[in-house]
Amino acid sequence: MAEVNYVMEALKFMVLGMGVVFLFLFILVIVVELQAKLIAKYFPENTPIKTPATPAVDTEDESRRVAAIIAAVTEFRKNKS
Amino acid sequence: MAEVNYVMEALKFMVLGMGVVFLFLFILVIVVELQAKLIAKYFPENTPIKTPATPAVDTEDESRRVAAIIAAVTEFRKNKS
Amino acid sequence: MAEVNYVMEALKFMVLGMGVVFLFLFILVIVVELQAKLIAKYFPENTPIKTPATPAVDTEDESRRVAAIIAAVTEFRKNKS
Amino acid sequence: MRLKQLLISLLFILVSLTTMIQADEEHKGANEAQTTAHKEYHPKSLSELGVSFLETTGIKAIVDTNDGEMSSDPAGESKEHKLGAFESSFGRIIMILIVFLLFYLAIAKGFEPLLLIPIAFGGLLANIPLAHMAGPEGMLGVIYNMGIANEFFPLLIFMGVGAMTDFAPLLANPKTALLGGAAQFGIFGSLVGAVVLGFDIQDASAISIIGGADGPTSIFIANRLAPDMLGAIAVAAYSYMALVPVIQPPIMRALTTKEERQIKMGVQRRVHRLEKLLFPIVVLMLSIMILPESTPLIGAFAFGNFAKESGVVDRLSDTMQNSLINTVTIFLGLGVGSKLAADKFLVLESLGIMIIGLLAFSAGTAMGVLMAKLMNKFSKEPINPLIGAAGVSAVPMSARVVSKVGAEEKPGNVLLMHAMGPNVAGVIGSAVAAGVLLSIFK
Amino acid sequence: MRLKQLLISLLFILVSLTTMIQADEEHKGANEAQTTAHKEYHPKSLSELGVSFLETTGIKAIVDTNDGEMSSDPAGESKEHKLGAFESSFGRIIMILIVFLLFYLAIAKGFEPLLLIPIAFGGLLANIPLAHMAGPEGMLGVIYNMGIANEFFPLLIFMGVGAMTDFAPLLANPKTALLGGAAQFGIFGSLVGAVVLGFDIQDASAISIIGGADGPTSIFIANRLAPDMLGAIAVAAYSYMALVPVIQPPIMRALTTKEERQIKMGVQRRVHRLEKLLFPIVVLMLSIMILPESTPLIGAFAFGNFAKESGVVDRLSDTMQNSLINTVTIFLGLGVGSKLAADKFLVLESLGIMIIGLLAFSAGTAMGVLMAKLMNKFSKEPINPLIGAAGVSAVPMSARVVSKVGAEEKPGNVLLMHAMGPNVAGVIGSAVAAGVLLSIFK
Amino acid sequence: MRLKQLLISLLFILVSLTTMIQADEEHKGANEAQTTAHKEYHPKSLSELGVSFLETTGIKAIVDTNDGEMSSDPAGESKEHKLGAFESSFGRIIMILIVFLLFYLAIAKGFEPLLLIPIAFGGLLANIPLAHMAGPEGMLGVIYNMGIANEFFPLLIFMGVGAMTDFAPLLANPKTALLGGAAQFGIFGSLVGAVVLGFDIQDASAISIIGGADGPTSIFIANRLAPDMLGAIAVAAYSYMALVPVIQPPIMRALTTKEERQIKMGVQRRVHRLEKLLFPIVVLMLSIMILPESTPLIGAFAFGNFAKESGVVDRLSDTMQNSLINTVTIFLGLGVGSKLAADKFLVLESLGIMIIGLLAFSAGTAMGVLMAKLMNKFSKEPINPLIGAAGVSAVPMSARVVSKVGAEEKPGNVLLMHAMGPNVAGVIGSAVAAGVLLSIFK
Ligand code: NA
Ligand code: NA
Ligand code: NA
Repeated sequence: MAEVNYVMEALKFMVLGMGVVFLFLFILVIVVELQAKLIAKYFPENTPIKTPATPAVDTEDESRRVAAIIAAVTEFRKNKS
Repeated sequence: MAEVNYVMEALKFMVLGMGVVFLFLFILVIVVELQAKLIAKYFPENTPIKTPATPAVDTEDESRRVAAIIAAVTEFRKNKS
Repeated sequence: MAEVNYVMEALKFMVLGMGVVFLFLFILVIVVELQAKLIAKYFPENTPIKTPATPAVDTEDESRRVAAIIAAVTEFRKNKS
Repeated sequence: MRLKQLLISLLFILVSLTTMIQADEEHKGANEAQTTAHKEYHPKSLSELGVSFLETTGIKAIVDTNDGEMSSDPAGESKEHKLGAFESSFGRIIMILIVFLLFYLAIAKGFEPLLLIPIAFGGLLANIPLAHMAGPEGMLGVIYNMGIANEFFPLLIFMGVGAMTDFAPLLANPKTALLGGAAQFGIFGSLVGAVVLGFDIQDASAISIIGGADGPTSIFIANRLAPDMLGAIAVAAYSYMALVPVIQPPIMRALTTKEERQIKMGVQRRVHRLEKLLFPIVVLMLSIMILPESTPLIGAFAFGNFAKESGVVDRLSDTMQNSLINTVTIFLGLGVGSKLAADKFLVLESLGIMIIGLLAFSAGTAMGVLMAKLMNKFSKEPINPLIGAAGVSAVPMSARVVSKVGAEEKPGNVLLMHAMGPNVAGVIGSAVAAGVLLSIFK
Repeated sequence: MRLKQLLISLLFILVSLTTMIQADEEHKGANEAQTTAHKEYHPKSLSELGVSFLETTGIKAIVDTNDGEMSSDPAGESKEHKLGAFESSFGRIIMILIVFLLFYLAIAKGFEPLLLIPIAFGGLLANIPLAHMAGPEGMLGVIYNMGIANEFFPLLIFMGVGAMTDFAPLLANPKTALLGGAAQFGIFGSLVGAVVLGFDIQDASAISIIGGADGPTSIFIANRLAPDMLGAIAVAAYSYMALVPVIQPPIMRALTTKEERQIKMGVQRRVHRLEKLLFPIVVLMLSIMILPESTPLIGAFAFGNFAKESGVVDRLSDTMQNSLINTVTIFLGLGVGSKLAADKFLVLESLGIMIIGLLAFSAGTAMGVLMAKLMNKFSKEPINPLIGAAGVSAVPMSARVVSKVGAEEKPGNVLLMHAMGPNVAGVIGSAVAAGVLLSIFK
Repeated sequence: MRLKQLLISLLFILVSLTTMIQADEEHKGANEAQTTAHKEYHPKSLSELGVSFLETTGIKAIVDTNDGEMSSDPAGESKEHKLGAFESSFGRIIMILIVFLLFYLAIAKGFEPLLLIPIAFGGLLANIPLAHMAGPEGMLGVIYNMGIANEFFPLLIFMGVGAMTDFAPLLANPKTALLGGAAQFGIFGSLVGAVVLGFDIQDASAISIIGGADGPTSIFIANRLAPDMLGAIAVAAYSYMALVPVIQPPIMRALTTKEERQIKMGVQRRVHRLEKLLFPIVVLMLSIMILPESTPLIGAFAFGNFAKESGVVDRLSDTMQNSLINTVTIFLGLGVGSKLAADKFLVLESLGIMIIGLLAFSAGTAMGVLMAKLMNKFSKEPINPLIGAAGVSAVPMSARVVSKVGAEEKPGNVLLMHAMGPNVAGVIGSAVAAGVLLSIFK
């Protein structure tokens, strides 16, 4: 069995690897461009997809933050008068 | 050995299951009502249980939040004058 | 083999243990004092070490907080006028 | 200046490393035995390399139905089998389409996205050919073994849900808890239905818990009684929970008169803080005495609730309600999704599970409403029968549905807080029912 | 419209599923061997079912002391034994009462709730009959094996504590570190005491670490030297830490004169940022050179502190101080609680541990104060002997106690920052002491 | 009053405990077999104790090169060997100096501190003599086995990065994705270089992924193909990512003319939300069809991105971007650091890895720029060749470098958003390249 020339092998890997990477990205570019066209055609306005109300569990957290801010402003108003 | 009538078995499970669920909730209702009465009697005011100061590790966090709010108000005050 | 006097052993542990603890802390004190002197000598100003800008991923978070504060102040300004 | 820095560093590293050229020899000797043995690499021509690459593409794996690919299972080889032609080709495609449908429902229709998106994405990953992501060394398999096989994740979710739940509405009007009991008919009625459809009685029990309308409870039980059906059961449970606003109203209207639906309920009394603090302990003590099998679920739930109501460990309670439950939700979803692999999901049983799930929600709703009608007959204070529908749990969705239907019938009639009582009682009721089933099959 | 949606979805799923009725056959064949084998179900009459249900209630398990129930252990069967009559009945009840006492102390009295609530709740769950939650497949057992058996959780806690600790007060006045050394007499004094009480010398060492007044250190060492006593040691450690404001003041007053207690200490110098940055590295290097056995603890602590002081990884340091330490605290508490099962906790040793723990805190406080008196004699700058009491650590509780006692003696005398020096030095001192004990029993 | 409390509690516990003095006997019997067997303790004189203590100091372990200490490995004894003289003495010291250098670079120079600080600290802990922190029972070993050996942590990081990434710049100008392809020449060019340097072809492949300039990808692949080199590969990858602002500009300037560098690019079109939502799915579907081996990486990344773009699971997406990724970053760093133990890192291979890493970044940059020049020739809209350099990824560092160099050449020319396209494409490109290498060595 002849000795393996590993540099040769590595060069083959390079051809395969760069080939697959480019192939992948090339198809990706085509699909993405096609998709952009389709979306522009069928969903012309940029207000897509209803966003449902955020889940209930979040609101309390939100309200706490708001409360902190209100408190700050109240505090300030009090200090001024 | 006769063939098992599994529908019959499932119906038995239903009797047992609904029975236990109701028994559980029924006892729960009684205990909770009793508890409410006892609490109303022995802890009439609704200011129970001392809340000890929040643990030390929290304070820094808290103070940062306060600092942010103070900064906001200061900023505003500066902008106004 | 004579019976072991474990209280004696525990006392020996105490000598060893307290000895090592004090040795450790004693060396620590010396090193730390030396270090303080060296730093005071070579880095006289207390503005050491550049702090590189916080990583990119953080900024958005930061800006949200700022936004909240700005909103609070704006809100307050609006309410007043 | 930065360049100088770079050069100095490299120099330093270089010097360090060269010091040990001789040391390296020593290492080589010692290390000889333990170096990772690489498979020997056999050189290939470029075209051979290309062909062997094409052999590993996903397209080839899907088109070639007879490539001997194995299924994946977190439990490893003992649970794996050679994929059939359908399972390794059209099966995957159908599953990917079902996943896309779930994405659509979650995003555009707001169907329980917090769980359906991770589950569906896990399903997508599980159906990738050759990648074996659901195998014991794949990401989904690792997650599954970390917290689903041992039921840890559903319990953590339940702990977080406990920390989010406020029992004040139930404590203000305890007898509405019975409505949360009646709705468990959804479980036991559909158990009978599943047996009629031909399911083995243990599988039927696992499926019927869908009627409890609590995701973690369903996953917990499915994992114990019928792990192969976990994917279909979880998807059915969360899908129907999302469909509560569609399924419940017609049933609620069919079983009540207009007068009943217009009944006003009084203002709830204020609940003492001590009552809320003691409640999780009371529930847990009861389940210890009556039904220890239900204590993993009720214990986790009670812990979360107790931590919140204690008021002294807000750091922990906040963590349970936020970063912890969020992290676990991601993992739970992905892990459950691993059971959406075509070879596990695309079986006739899944169709049966979907049908029974619908039956279960309907039966639970109906029985809850009927029980409320009955209670209204015998109660001093009026009870609007609509609130019985909230007994199926699906917290807080079904309570909101009740409130909405009530407000439609009589503007200004706010039933929300009254419906929250049966709603949270339904969680406890389902956990008790689950305990009964576990104790039967123990 | 939503209904339409529902119907379409169901139709889609139905169609998908029916495509594979034929495919199903294929699956059945392949799957045959690997389907979960259910235990065969034997039909029962309704009364049989009822009786067998009653057999599984918790009340029955507690009343029937001779039912052959096994204990649970995260390590599995090899560490389990048949429960004795007392362990399976009154034992559980007593433990549940103790748990309630701990709840009361944590909530109403503010005793270290962040750890006592999870520990006590874990204890409650561990004492549930039949549920085996502390077994290898129960929730507590899963947690225990995940992070306590391998000492991972105490180290993560220590990392978080490191990220929360500010060494500036110690760096401003380094020689106060010696006070943190003297207080370690609490460890070694109580070691002698424990041996006198009859404990095996290794167990005595594990117990004595309570005197270090650091929870994670105690858990770490208990797990290495005497895992069976982990529950009692952790409960004692945290209980007495909570009792620091009760235990320390009388001892502090008894050992000092009024004049000493009124000593004022100067303003601390400003500490350079570089000193703080280098400090964790210095401590770690020292422990590497002198006592590698202490490096897991000191390493984790130093990492947290270094991450914080570096100022460039605030994301990570914040996580260590918040979501990570909170999550781990929940798990650590529940896992430690698993050792509060009656068969593990209700042994005479626990009583001894409680007594020694009190002794340890007292001895540490006394020696810290005496050492401070001594230092005051020989120091140029005056040292208020009270700050020696902070050397036991229990950060930051004991430093606050010192400050409070000092302010009572002389209003306006703020000792807090001066007490923080010995306080944080006490953490290092205990870790060193722990390393010494580990190196002896290695 | 508090004292009273204390006394009552103690009394209560005392009473409880004494009830079972008799019960204790029963326990003793049952427990006999399962008590932890302590090693018998042999009494020592004080000087013996002192000597045996000195035997366990770190100084002694470092000075005595022939003490038979074993190396540590998370995989346990089968991968451990007796440490050589160099490995157990100077080797440790050199590694600790390297760790200090990394600290300096991370803190004072801002080199990727989020990862280099945990990695370097892990390296420090791994080089502690006698403590075996990188062994299967040490903290680092526990972490390694928890999430690195099974590649879970790099995938979680990738998921978080996905949730942080905005693909709008790429979608606005898709063909710039090809630049992210060209830059992968950094991987394959350095693969050839590594083979020339004498590395085994599988090791060479593992090393070459440094050229992908993505930390998680590098760690993932290193773990699969050459786990022994994981430490050096991770350190090289993150170090050179930090050096991107030093390495890239000279290469960029050398390969472009001043006119080219001054090219202005137009304003990017607005991207529809649906495009962003579908993009992760499209990428994943492509990788399923072409290269299933890349799907663990791309799947995790796509999941994070999809969760973010869905807009309905912000709770989960926030968790991925914050507490989850932060926690995992801490663990990943510490775990990778375990491979910086002297016996693993101080081998000639590490020097080679450092050299190849530099080569890889340079080659990738060069090819990206050249490709951009070529595209500029054939494109209708002008393309500034500088943006090709961003194709190596190192998100978002290299895009910023491009923008900075561009602005220096022509003030007011903002290339940032244009560079972000190739930048994020480079992440995908590297994952694809990684998949190709995995498929070869499968
Ligand atoms: Na329910
Ligand atoms: Na201490
Ligand atoms: Na890349």
